[in-house]
Amino acid sequence: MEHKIETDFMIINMGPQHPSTHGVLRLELKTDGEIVMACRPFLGYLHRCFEKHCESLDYLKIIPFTDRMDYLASMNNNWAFCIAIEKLMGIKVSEKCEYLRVIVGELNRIASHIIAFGTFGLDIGAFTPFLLAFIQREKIFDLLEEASGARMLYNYIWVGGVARDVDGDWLKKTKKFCQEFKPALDEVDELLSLNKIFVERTANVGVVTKEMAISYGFTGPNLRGSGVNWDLRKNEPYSLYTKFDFNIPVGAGEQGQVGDCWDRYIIRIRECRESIKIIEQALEGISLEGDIYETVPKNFNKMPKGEVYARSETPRGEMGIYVVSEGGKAPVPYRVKVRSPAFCSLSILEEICKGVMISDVIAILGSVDIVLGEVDR
Amino acid sequence: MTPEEIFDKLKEKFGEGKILRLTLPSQNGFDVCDPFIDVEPLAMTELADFLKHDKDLAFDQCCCISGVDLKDDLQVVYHLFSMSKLHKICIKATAKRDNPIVGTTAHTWGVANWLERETWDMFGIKFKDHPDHRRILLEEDWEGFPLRKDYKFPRFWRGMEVTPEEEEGTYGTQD
Amino acid sequence: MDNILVWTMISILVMVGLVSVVGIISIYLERKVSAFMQDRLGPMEVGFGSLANAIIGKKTFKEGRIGLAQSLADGLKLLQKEDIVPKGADVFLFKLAPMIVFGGTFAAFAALPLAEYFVPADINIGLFYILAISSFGVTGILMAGWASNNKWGLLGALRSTAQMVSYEIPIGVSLISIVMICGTLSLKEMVLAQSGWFWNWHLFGAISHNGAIGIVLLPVMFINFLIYFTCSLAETNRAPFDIPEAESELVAGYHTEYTGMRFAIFFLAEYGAIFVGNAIAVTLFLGGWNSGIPMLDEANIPGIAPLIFITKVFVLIFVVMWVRWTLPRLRVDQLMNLCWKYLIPFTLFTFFYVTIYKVFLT
Amino acid sequence: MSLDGILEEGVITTTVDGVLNWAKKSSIWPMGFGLACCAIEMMATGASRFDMARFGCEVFRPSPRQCDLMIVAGTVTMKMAVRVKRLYEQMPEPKYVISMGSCSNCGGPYWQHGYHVLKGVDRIIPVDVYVPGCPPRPEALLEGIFKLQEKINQQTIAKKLVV
Repeated sequence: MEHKIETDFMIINMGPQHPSTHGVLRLELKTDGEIVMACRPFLGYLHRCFEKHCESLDYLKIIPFTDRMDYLASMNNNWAFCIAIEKLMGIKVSEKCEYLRVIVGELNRIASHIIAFGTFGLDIGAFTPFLLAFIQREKIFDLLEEASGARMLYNYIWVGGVARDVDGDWLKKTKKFCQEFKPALDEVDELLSLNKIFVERTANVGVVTKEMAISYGFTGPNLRGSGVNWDLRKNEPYSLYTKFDFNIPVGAGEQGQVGDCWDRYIIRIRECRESIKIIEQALEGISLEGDIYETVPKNFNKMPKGEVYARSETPRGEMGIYVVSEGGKAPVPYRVKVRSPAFCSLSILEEICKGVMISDVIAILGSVDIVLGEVDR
Repeated sequence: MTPEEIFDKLKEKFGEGKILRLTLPSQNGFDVCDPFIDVEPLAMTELADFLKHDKDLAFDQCCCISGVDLKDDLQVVYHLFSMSKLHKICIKATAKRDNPIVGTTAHTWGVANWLERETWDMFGIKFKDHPDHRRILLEEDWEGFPLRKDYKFPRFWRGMEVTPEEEEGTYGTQD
Repeated sequence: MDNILVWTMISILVMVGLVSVVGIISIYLERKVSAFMQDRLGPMEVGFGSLANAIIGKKTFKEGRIGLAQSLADGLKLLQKEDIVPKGADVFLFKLAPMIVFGGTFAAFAALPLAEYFVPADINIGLFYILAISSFGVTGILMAGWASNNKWGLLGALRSTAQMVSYEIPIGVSLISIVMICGTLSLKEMVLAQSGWFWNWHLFGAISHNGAIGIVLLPVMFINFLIYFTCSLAETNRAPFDIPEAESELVAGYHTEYTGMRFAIFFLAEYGAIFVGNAIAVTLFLGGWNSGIPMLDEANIPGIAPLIFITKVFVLIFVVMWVRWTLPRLRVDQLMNLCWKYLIPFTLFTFFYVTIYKVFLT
Repeated sequence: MSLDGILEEGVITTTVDGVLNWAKKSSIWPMGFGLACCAIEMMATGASRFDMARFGCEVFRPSPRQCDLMIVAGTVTMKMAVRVKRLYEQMPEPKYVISMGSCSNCGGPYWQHGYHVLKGVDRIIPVDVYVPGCPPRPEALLEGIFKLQEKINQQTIAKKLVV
């Protein structure tokens, strides 16, 4: 006699309230026991209509809304938007402003990466690195608060300049922070990176090959984790990035295959070190002379008609801003489209979460480092 | 390759019926713009395939797909970049407003899948042969396409007030 | 005869007290230890001062400095919470599950030898009893996961069952080595065999049984102890083996749907299980109530033996917490691999080593 | 002699109230539930520098069944509002809600053109304490929790019995 045991797939709903979906993402997992057969992401739980707002507000008023898009890296978002508008209006920003932008941008990149690898550790189950890293993040917040007046959403980088000037004291504090940060980062690095369990959990998990990464629009640390040496700061330099000497860490599959979760994680740790290098060089190059409001346009009444696609490197990758301007006296953009790096990176989830275990889905999600504010906009 | 060369190559392959025209900066009434090529919307699928797999073009990266409401027409804008050849181009496919259909590129670039879904969600532009043609950001029962210029905010959605009573009709449309 | 009866009564009472206090102390310790590891302060403002203020209704005392009353407040609050039984749950099993988990854990307390005169139930198969009764809890966990009609709960319960059933094996085998050396299952006699200097502890071999030649067991016993400790982490669902209730994966695992006091009971049972697990480690490997220095034991200071025992257990519990706040979590298949591919072969090896020793060297 | 007179003035009830309220207010477990930008500040409040654990609000439970406090941290969109309501309903009594940040207070910057943003979380669930700011600083959230503690301290079992 033949016995047949029929098993059924289980549909598990992960999110929108779940500790490790990094906000309000919902994943519908079809599982066979612990093994995920299919994963369907559902977005839009934080869709805040950024693009609609852009069509109703004038150029300067949009900047605070870009803050709230990727709220972990507000400075870089401000910057990305300003680059697009400056390109549209043909504004060349003074060198002092550019230096300031580089410094705050890189500081914010570090703060963002801290959250990225901190929460990644949290997803894997290591609590302590997250909290240790948070202490450093608070120090960055102190610096940025002193420069801009706000703790998290800065509205600091304006079209044609920056909002507030800094003094020599601030530069000194920043320098001090750079020196203090290196040992602190090493501490987290030692605690987590080569931990046997951590490596077991992340190496060879969620492997994204070069071709897949490019096809699915991976950018930034995720793309570099897949072994592609590509960084807009080096390959399409904007601002002053040609002046600085820094390396681009690329994933090499040290613990497993190229493009696994561990690679994506270690890239972020290494990028923090490179960012510190850039800040230190910028602190030496900056001079406090000069007016920061020199090139800030008085009004937006004479916009050229046209369109611009400008991209820059935020901590999550290439942020592209596509602006269409009607020209003439309209001070509001006709259309703004944001190509958000996290949105594009997330689209791979459906593809690589087949046949992995539930715990791996968490690891993959953590390693891709999404910010839902930016995914849903 | 320069935009002109790309344009010529495409024209040679697909003919004038599908590849309409090339616009360079400060042409056709634009003060500032990236060079772009207007194409026939339904030709997008085969065009994308050619753009990616041709050895000289090799547009492996699809940076961005955006919808634009041109009032009379709806437009889909593709920003493409080639990481191996280091050149870029912008492709525009303009579709009629009453029945906007554009050929999908989701089979060519993985990322296009979601970007096109977003364009459908926001503009109501249909993508022919798209593998997963659903809304992405809004719920399925949401009415209208928010980023169209003539979109009127709903008063209620599932019993929740979307537009407060005192402000009904004042916002949501651009005049 | 009367004397023994009195002592048994007292020890039973003390054990009941211990049962209720262990959980509360462990939770408080956990919070403070985690805070210490993470550069925080932990509970501060909720001290007994604030409780006193609440009772008299005036702000007379200082609110608190190190938050000693924190766990008490948690418990009292959980008592006040609404008791929800989810729709579609199997009500009987849902309500029974916490009791089984709790009962299984705390029945094990009965056989713990706190001191020579302090064994509530001195049964001659003590070790066997504890192992049997403490693995009873897994039934409750499976019940909880199944009955709450929640997929996360069910997954957590299944993981937990697989984990506990597998880890029973290395635990059992590693403890059999000790049983072979001692020739008894009575916990009290095992501890008595380890009295005297600390090198008599089983952690350092079988010196107390066979004199200097027992030293050849030292490496094996060390391995045995490590394996037992690791497995007891897994048995009690602690990090890095806390996959049944992995917060970042399974929301809260098998107790996802439990509210208020029922949830608190799970929590208390978890800490109780940690206590029992480490208490066995102390009893079998670390000399139980013996201080390791004969003079101190012979001084007969009243009450010092249980104190030594509990201190040793809490030192081990500290290590458990230390591990939790340092290490990431394993994946479920890696956990099984660890058990079946490494721990069980190792324990079997030590088992044979001890057998050979027992046959040829004694 | 009415019943509520005894219950409200009695020494025993005030003491019992005091102790029960002390327990409730000293151990507020928030739900680990973040929506947007404010959630990051909520994390910062729980992390090393501000350390909410000092006041007993340490345990961020992932399951709504074990929480006392729901911190609505961030923009509540239409799509999410349904879920927020359900999460609130899943929490056991006594439960409290802190609305953190302008977005959940009233829609914040998304009031005017945000077709997908709920104009204030109090339209779907009752809110105990509003914390203004965009996003509020961690100190502000702590202050919000203190205000909630004051509110809890005024609760009494007597009223419940009478009503």
